[in-house]
Amino acid sequence: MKFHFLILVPIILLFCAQMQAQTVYATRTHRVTVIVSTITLVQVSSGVVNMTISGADAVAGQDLMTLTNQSTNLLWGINSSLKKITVNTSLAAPQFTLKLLAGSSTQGTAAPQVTLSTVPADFLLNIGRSSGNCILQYTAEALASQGTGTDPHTITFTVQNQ
Amino acid sequence: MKQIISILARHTASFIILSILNSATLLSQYSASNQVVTLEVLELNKVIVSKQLLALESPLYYQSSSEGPVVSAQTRLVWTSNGEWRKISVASKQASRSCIVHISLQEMNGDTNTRHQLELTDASTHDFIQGLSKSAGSCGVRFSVIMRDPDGEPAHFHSVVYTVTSS
Amino acid sequence: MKQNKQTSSNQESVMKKSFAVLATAVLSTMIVETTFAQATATQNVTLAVNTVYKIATSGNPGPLTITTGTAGVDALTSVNDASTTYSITQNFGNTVKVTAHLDAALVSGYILDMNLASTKGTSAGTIDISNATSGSAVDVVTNIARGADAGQIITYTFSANASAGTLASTTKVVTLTLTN
Amino acid sequence: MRPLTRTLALTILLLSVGGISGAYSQLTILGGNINMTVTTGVAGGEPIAVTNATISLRYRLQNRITKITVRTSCPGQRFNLAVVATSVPQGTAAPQVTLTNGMLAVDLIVSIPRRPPNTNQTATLLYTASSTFAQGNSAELGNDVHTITYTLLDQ
Repeated sequence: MKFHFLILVPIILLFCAQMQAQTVYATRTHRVTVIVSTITLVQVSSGVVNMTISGADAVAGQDLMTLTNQSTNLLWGINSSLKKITVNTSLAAPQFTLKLLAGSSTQGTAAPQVTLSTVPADFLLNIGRSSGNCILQYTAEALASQGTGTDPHTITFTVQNQ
Repeated sequence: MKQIISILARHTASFIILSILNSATLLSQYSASNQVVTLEVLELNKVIVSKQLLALESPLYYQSSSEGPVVSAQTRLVWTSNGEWRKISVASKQASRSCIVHISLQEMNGDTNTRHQLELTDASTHDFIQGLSKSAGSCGVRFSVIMRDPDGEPAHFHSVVYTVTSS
Repeated sequence: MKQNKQTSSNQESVMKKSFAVLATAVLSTMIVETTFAQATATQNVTLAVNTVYKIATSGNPGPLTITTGTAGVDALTSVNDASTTYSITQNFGNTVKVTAHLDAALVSGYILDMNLASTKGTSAGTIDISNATSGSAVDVVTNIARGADAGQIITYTFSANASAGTLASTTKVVTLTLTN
Repeated sequence: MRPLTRTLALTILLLSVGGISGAYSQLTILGGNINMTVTTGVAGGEPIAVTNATISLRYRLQNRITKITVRTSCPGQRFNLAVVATSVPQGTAAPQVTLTNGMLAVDLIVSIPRRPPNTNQTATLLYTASSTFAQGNSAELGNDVHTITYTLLDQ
């Protein structure tokens, strides 16, 4: 009996100590899976750009007349790697020349100035896994000897694998 | 029907207004550049004689003892002046006492007041043609020499100077 | 037996349909993936070139001062200046011309002529502009073709008659107009 | 069985039964496992975070003031997950907790008062999953699988 007492007392004391310490009443777990889809976004700050070459854009004695427009931006959000943005126009036979350059790009590498055609050309490179924007720097060129006219372009920016 | 006519009228009016605006735009298109040109005409007076050298020579010079015209010669005086109230004066720089040089005007061409004849006996300047005003003209000038002293110097030069000055 | 065969055929049909649905689903997934991976944006850019007329001159000519003449001749010795040029650009057509006029006509007895060289059009030669004012500008170059003509020489010639008298330094504004 | 052995076994059994029965009844996650998918974003901005409020936490009041903590295990975590307790009937919700792999337990609900009542209390768990474009996507990097542990304990 004395021996039993000697065994039980420490156990009860241990139990009491446990009761005095921070008691854990219950622990439960569950699983939450976070999935991030492949997101590829590109958009322009405005869908319309109007450029009109007039007398103010001409220099007397110079056949080439030039006009620039930097009023719009291209924005993108891409969470996959190694992407680039290409650009092309829908106008198969433009009367005048329209060039485009990515200005002040927050991410990636701007390609050299592109003369727009129906064939997609690199516009912005190395823009994987980033969010950013750049200025769309359009440069219109017309020769006075070409006369007057209007070129309606639909410019398409496409995110592609690099 | 009334509605159709109304719509047609409205559209026609718009078309006409647009056409007028377009035409006006086309007509009004031009570009201009200015240059400033500075013009000036300074006063200029030109006078020349047709013959620079006149020889007045007479064989009677050594024979006659009395005064009288010996020989004469003629030249033509031509001038241009865009000034107002100018005159042509004449003077001989080397007048000789042994003879008297007479100058007389011939065939005056131009509206002037003139002295038709004068004597060059000394180096003084004489008004010859007066009232030149914004014109070009000419006249004949006849020189006559009257010998005063047959024993004087046998030959000498007269340097006759014509000057345009203010009246 | 016939029923069995029909049942088998039905099962086959169901199988085919299922396969088709599955295939469509897989393809749709691929298209969605492609759509996600390749985004596009479009922008309409309209480039219009309006009618352009542009003329410029290189500066002002030097003073045209008559200082001499010939005795007996009313017409004084004229002076000229060919130190300035004009340049034009136009995209209108081949009927464009340059006209010239003064801000005020010259007094009788003084004559200001000008001559504009041209490679794109037809120079009218040496033209008297002494009496050309804004209402009576004179053509100095005609039939200018579309395009640009740069650095063409302007020659001014100033003449006067002695009978007109002297002329104190006077400025005249010559306006060259490129128009159709 | 000898008396000593019998006493020891009885004591251990009593302690064990008390602990297990307490754990199973005092805290329960209602709603099971969930998937959260970030599908879209803003060009020039970031992907749009998604939220899930389908999971609830049911707990009982104890004889002492208690709290509920949360921690997660997500080896190779790439994206962002946060949780906050809403509609808490007893106790005070802590600010939103960002769940990161290897984190220590962080308070989720604190100051849960003593009983009574001895009834179930249910709070809603609001999960927010987010990522940046720079963090990539699951197709290239794999999903984040979080094993999230909630513990009810003395405060």
